Amino acid sequence: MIRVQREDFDLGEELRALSAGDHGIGGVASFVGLVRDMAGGEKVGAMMLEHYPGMTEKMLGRIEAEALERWPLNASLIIHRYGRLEPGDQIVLVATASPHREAALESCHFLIDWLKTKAPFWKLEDTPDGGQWVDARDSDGDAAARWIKQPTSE
Amino acid sequence: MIRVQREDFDLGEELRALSAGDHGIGGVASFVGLVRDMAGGEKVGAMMLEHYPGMTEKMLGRIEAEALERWPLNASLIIHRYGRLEPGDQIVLVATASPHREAALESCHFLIDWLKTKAPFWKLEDTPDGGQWVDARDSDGDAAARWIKQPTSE
Amino acid sequence: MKLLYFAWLKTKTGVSEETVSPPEEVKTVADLLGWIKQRGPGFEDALADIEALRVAVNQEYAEMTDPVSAGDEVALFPPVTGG
Amino acid sequence: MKLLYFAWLKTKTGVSEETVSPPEEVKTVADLLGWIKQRGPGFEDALADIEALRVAVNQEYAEMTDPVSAGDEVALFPPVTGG
Repeated sequence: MIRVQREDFDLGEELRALSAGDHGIGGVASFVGLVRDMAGGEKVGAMMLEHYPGMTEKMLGRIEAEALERWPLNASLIIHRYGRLEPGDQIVLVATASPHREAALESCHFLIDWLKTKAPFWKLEDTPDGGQWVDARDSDGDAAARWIKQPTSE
Repeated sequence: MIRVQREDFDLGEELRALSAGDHGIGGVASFVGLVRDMAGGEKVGAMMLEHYPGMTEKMLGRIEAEALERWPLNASLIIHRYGRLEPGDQIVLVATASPHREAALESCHFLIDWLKTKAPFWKLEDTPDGGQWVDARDSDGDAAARWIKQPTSE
Repeated sequence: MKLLYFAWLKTKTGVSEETVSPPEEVKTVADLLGWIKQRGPGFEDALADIEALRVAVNQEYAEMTDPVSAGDEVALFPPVTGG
Repeated sequence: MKLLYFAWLKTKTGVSEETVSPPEEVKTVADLLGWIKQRGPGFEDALADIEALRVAVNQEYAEMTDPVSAGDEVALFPPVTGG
């Protein structure tokens, strides 16, 4: 399931709902991204998270479908917020449930790495020097590239 | 922090407490292990989780210390239950908080892999054929082995 | 054709959304960017470094050589920074 | 010396904890296992496959060649299956 929303979410409730009633699930892996008060050594106040309505949902849906195809998952969830966020606020949640520990952990890692380079979101941070658009980081591209499937010699 | 307990835990509350008040945290990764109702193709009822009081705490403390040494973590948590557990019950929680996404995700993965092969717990499953001690899996040893540090040529 | 601008592209162009009718010679993404660029100093500034841009046609990431046509929704934005 | 047995080692020996005084010749983990094994059929059965056992001395994983002495707490158990 994917959700793009302005409102905050209840982490415990979301994770509970993900595995509720399915006793075939052996593990639930999750990652929550939070707004940090520091960026590149500079103090950050709030930030504005802009997105591309329509394309965001399309890309998140595709990222999730890719994970469901690659790993044996009983359930998965991506929640991404937009709008004004303060330090300490939750930005994003990715969570996966699987019979198998490794599948849950790997697919969770995949989802957040993949999302970072594909989902159309942009961060405008309040800094002492005014609003600063956050630059994409090469390390995010590298992290996502790890998950590119190598062609197999079939 | 490590805790070995018979009682259940509130996942949302534990994760919230892990990052509360620290706005330097950019990500919280977690893994929750649940009791499955299937094992090796056989229907499982409840299970009894036995442990070695004293050594368990010692090993979990050491596993956590190893993660704190290897990754830049603001906080970490391991909760492991023992006693009688039913399908769907939470067995274990590992969670890590870091300024950096990769550090949180990797250290969380490390903690559960490492714990699986080092923490002195044993599972006795109720099956239609009576109580069955669960065998250790080679795949757990392989998963843990990935995290053994290679000697560096210093 | 509908054009959308996000993040600093919106700031520099001063436009978030507009409906345009480029001339017939505009057949690809590269053609379209060239055409937008000559529409004024704000556009020229925003599109100065094509390498720093990402383009989506009908909400799909597109290459410079991909075709564009009258009914398309084309979005211009910097590399994404969500998560 | 305190001995602890866990999981199916406890089931097979019928003992979870005992205090023993092995003879002086018992100087290593291997010596100790050999001594325990000859104490009766339950012990012999439980310790039949030494490869399937793990041993902790004073709550630290130990090798066959590690020393054991009078005041030690020695635990015998199968490979762990927590998590």
